Amino acid sequence: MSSQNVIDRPVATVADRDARDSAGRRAVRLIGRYGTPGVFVLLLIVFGILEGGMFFSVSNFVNVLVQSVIPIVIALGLTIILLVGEFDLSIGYNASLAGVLTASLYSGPLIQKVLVLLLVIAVGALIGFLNGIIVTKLGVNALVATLGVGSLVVGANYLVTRGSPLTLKSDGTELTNVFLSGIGPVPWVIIIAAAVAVVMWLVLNRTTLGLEIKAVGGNRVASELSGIRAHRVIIMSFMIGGAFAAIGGILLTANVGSGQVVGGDGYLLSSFAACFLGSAVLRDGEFHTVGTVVGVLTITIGFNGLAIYGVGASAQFFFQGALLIAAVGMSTAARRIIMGRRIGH
Amino acid sequence: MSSQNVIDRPVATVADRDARDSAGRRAVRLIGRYGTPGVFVLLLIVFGILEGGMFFSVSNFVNVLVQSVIPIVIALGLTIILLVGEFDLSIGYNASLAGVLTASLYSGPLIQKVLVLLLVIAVGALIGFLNGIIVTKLGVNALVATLGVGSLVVGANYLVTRGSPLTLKSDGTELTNVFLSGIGPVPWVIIIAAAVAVVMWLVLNRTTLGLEIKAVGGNRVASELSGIRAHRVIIMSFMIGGAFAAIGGILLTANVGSGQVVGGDGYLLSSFAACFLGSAVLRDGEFHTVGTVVGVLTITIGFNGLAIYGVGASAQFFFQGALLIAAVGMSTAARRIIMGRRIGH
Amino acid sequence: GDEAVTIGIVQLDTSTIFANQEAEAQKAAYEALGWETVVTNSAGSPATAISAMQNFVQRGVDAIVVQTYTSEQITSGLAAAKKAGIPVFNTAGGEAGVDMAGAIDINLAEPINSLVVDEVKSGERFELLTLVFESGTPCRIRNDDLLTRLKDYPNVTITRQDVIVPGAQQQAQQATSGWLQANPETSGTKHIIWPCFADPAVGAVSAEKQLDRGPYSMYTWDLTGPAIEAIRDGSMNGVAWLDADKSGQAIADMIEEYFEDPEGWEPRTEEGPHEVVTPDNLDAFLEKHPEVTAK
Amino acid sequence: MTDQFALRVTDVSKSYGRTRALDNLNMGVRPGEIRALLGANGAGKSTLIKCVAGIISPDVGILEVNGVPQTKFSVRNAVAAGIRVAHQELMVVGSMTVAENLTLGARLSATTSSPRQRDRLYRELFDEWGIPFTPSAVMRDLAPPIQATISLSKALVGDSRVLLLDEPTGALGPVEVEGLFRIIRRKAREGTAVVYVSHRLAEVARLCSDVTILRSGRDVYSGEISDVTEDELAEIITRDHAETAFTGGSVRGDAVRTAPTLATHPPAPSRSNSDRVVLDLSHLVLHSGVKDASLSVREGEVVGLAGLVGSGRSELLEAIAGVRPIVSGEMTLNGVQYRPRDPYAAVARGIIMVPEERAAQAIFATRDILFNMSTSRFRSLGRGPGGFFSAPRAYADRARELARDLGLKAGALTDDIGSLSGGNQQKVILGRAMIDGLTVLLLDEPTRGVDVGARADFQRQIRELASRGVAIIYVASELSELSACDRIVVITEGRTITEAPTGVDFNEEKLTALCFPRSELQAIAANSPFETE
Ligand SMILES: Nc1ncnc2c1ncn2[C@@H]1O[C@H](COP(=O)(O)OP(=O)(O)OP(=O)(O)O)[C@@H](O)[C@H]1O
Ligand SMILES: Nc1ncnc2c1ncn2[C@@H]1O[C@H](COP(=O)(O)OP(=O)(O)OP(=O)(O)O)[C@@H](O)[C@H]1O
Ligand SMILES: [Mg+2]
Ligand SMILES: [Mg+2]
Repeated sequence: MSSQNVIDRPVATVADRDARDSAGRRAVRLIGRYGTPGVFVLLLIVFGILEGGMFFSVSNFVNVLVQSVIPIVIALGLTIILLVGEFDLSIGYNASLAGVLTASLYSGPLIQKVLVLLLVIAVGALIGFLNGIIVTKLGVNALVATLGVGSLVVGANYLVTRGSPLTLKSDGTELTNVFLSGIGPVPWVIIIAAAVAVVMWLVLNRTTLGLEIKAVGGNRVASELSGIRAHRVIIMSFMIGGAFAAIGGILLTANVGSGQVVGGDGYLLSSFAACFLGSAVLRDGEFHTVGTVVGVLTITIGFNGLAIYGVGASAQFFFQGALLIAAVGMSTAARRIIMGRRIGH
Repeated sequence: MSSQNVIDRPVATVADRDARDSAGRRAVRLIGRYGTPGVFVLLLIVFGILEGGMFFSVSNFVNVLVQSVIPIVIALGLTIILLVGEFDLSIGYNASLAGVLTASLYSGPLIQKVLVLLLVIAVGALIGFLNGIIVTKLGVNALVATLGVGSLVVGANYLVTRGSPLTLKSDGTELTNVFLSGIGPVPWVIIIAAAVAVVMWLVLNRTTLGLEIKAVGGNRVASELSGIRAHRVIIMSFMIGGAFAAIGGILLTANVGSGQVVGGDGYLLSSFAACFLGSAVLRDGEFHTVGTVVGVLTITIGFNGLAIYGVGASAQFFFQGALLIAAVGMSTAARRIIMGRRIGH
Repeated sequence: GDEAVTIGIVQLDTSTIFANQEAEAQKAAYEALGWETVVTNSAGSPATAISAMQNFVQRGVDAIVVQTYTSEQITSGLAAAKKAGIPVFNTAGGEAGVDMAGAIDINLAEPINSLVVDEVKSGERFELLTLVFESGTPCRIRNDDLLTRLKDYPNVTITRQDVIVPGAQQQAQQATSGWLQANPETSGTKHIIWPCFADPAVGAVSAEKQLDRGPYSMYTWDLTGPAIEAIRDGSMNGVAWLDADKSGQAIADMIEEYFEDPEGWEPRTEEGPHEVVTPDNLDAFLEKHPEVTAK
Repeated sequence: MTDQFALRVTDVSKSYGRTRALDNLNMGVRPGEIRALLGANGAGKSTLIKCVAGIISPDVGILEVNGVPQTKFSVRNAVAAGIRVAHQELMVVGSMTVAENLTLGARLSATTSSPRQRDRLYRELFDEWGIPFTPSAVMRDLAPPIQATISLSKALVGDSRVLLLDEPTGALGPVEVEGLFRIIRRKAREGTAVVYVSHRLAEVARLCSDVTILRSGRDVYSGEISDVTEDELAEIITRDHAETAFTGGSVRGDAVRTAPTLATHPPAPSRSNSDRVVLDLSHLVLHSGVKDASLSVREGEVVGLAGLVGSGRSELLEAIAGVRPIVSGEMTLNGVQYRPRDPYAAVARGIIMVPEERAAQAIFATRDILFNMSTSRFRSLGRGPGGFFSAPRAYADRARELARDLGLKAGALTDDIGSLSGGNQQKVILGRAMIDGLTVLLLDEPTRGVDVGARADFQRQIRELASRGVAIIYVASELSELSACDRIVVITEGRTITEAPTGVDFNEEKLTALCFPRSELQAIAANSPFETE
């Protein structure tokens, strides 16, 4: 991959930056730049027409946001891992484990509860650390390493649960309340998610680590020759990603009121899709915070609309597939047209 | 990845080939080359000691081979896709669909049955074609593209089955017999699988396509500059992979005598694991036919041994995780030492 | 829907057989009453189920039917429905209670497990293999019920093997063949296989066939086409058949009854209409229910 | 020579977005002619070659081969028309064997389908070249130069009407170059029309009969090589360079006018007046490449490292930069023992390397100039404890200074690195290397693929750095470049054997001779295949 980028990317963006450019190309570029947002708006319009008030209501708006919270948190974690040029198949299992751990441990005096949450997040980070070590020190391909670690995590999960879901202790209500109560119509979770997103944005855009992550992801060797400790950076990224997955798992338990053995597994593919949808937002195929958030919202709105409209199960699968391919395809293809067919694509 | 290869190329394996190479380094290289086979033998010994005759019996030997057949076929398909430098999340769903299609259509005069099987395989290839087109022409990342297509496939599956398994028609016995009868103690499926493996080996090692697949996977730009039509090669690879998944699905139905709605889904991760285990066989981290077969056998033997021993779910997960990390990690780490270079990995 | 009554069904997933059949049956029943139906597939994830319920609340359905999930799995979903004053019914999720207006129990643990007890009463030595998908509520309920029933039968050695979805079938196949290798034919010892739903059952049967062992007694759920064949050739001895149509009708009736007088409503749980099909009653059963093979 | 053109390009234009890579270009090559195609980085040479090769199609223009207009542009058609191309990029697949790689090339040099005959052709070619032919070797196990020759051989094998070579000698050493020239001359005699792209004017003067010079896509000069001197060529190539000097425009890109300082400096012919040894290596041995290297660099000294390609120069630099572990031997930095665990440790001590492969090892292709210049000082300029927070403004200010000092030719710091020519990209990399407390600068082939104009600038920068007291080790395969060094150390087969005279006494032939292992010298004398280790 990267070897191709080395050849195409630069010029691509030269072309992209182009000011004195034909209207047609500019149109295409708009599609390229705004593929995902385009689909996003499109969905709003379509569902708006089909479902009117049902869809366009404050409550449904809040509803969509609430449903986006968990995927946003997990997808943001994955974003940083993708940015550093790696991949993580274990985040879903990681979230599941965090969920059951929370359910089994969260109780007692407030201080203890806080410690429990911190512990759970630490475990998530630890899993990330394990991934990072295996990827950097052993040099195992990230897909295999994280698949392996993921497998260990599932094993641990089974040790904790024997496979049956764990109910949150009776005194765990304030955890479930982050979903049920809040400021006015806005549940706490939305505020939490917003905070998490801001933190991630700051990490990526206002800290040296963020720059180093982009550097390592951009050209591993060049970054190391610049004196950046790529191994550390990669391990850090995996740890942050793991911690975010754990937070997602905690929220999952808060949402469901119990720790589900496989509760978080499903988030792997969806956050992954969200990240790529996001990479088609504004910047040219680069992963970033805003993009990921938009990506998640696009997916959630799509499913929310479908659910409200009430299409059959098979239709839901079709829509999901189409949505993914359309949004990502539109922007990548458009970008391709701008650059003209080239070697390496 | 490739950007790193670009770096490693000159020196790494020059040392590798150096005749006047220290015994220590040669030992390390052996480990690198024989990571998975080593684990494989280790398993045989351990289970042999623990379970003796139960494990080391002709019947169990055949049994293990039979259980390996379907994963081998599917994993071989994935191997070719990995070799060309892409990935396919849809093979599992592809196999499931093929299974239910077979169950619902396989009956009537022999000629019709043959046509049905060909049709099912064609459908599998078609799904691969769809993946290939979206990846090459739309330029969508393979993981996203195949995730989307996979979702479409599930939808189709659900249309066919409405979610309930389909029984093989009463005249479908010769299909089920490929598992139950054969030459002496050797069921037909084993022979079929062997044939499939040979075909794959020939395709990869004795045809121009095979060469082009390796070329595109190894250095996309160079191969396109050499006049190879990378798009075609990639699409072909996806089609072959899809066709193999379909064959796997057919065998699945033959095995259980009915088309299970999600029967094939589970094979995605396991074949993926098998391919990477295989990449730690003999060749330095490359995917190849023999390796994939060994990879599948290693996993199957492991699970078979554990099942005989009667350990719980968690132990099985731990086993799979450890297996992956150990086998692949061993060989990559070894290669790293030999490379004598500290950066780029 | 405005004046037309709309029911939102949260389907467990699209791969669990009884979930599909039961959802279909419900739809039919509601349509018969001139009601609308909206189905969402929760893909086995409680969080998705909750989202689905919240979406139904947004749509303003008149009642929600949740498959399988127990009330503690979908707390905030139930809360959302409660706020909107929408009754939530449940099939296969255990007892109805404070936040569940009503439930049809279609797990059918008792009818099958009692058959197992009948067989092991004889006092001979038994090797029993349970293939359990613990995270699936029906499986868990069935397995817990079995264990309590077999507590006082020391002559039964239980080997538990877990399976997960997807891949339950091949896992069951591997687990079963391993178990068969580990427990060879020995006089005086009988084998029983107890898969908690259709997929592992199918896997177990093919493992038996592969090793040319048995067929041993096998008790399981979900009367599918393959299962009928298995009963006929003796590789299954007792399979629970949920009368999906009747149970769909039952939940419909329950909801209709609720609408007549929401205030005076008392939460209640009914057992799903079912039959246990054995080699002996198979033909008679098929006589009585031609629709089973028609499907 | 016939008047019939073997290859004729008429009014060909090609644009990438705004970039006009080719602009109404005209060129004709006759059979038996070896035409040099020269031009600054980004002039359009490779684009033209890709057009002729059928890899990209021009927007407008006519392309004739032996008077036959090529209508449908495709690699296959080009090959069918007898066109053979060696591209700038290395055309090999590392994971495959040499034989497999050559089979891939087969469709490009489609002279024969029978493997045996192909094998024979290649053997003959490599014999003529004087290089051992090892079909069974896995490509990535071979040294870079060997790989390059195999990549080239695909275009050279068999017959051809038109032969296009895009910077073929970039990765080759003297031996390989000599052999290559032999082959090219032979093919020309056989009536092949050759187009030869290079930035090495000395080579061009030796090899080529005619010359065409491109500037921003236009042909600005055509004629016989004998009519122009090297200096004239250089002058035409660099005249009013397409790009405008970097004007210290703010990060946002609005141009602020400030005169470039350093770029206008005359080359400072300094001899370092300090005798303080900064870096000293004694009997260094590495796992591969370096077998016994000793050398020391003084403050403000530029030490040239001369050696054949594959002699282990990169390895030596990499060991100093902390990239490679040391098997045995000693390194001292300012008198204290120095054994970097990784490049980070080296950079922390002010030792940094400008690597050989710009695209693969130095460029962040998707990022802008600012980012590319700053990666080495993210933390050192960062704010907060341990430079935790990034300091965009500080980065920008520093980058602007450096850009000015280096005479970087670019619009704004926010422009994409890919919009720069090779030479200016290299200046950005140099700017990155100019970290605070820079003590030792390691330059590996810093001018590879960089045009003559940019080279001159670049050499001035190096001098300036030295005059500030930085110790510099300079590796260049084009030995003539080393003439400006204070000292030249010769390394052969991983062993530093001797020093060579510089400055006025510099003699390229002598130096070249010194670089060869004795065995190889004899081999060359006998002009028969020789052994490489
Ligand atoms: N694939 C591409 N997309 C967009 N622009 C390109 C592409 N390839 C080259 N260009 C632009 O076209 C112009 C000519 O590029 P080309 O590679 O032909 O120059 P060159 O003469 O080969 O330079 P060098 O001597 O450095 O190889 C440059 O401005 C370059 O940025
Ligand atoms: N003919 C050869 N065959 C195989 N390996 C070789 C050959 N020549 C050199 N090598 C190996 O290649 C490596 C040196 O390549 P490298 O290019 O880094 O050296 P260099 O002197 O820096 O030349 P370059 O100008 O290419 O950088 C060493 O490991 C050396 O052992
Ligand atoms: Mg060029
Ligand atoms: Mg070098």
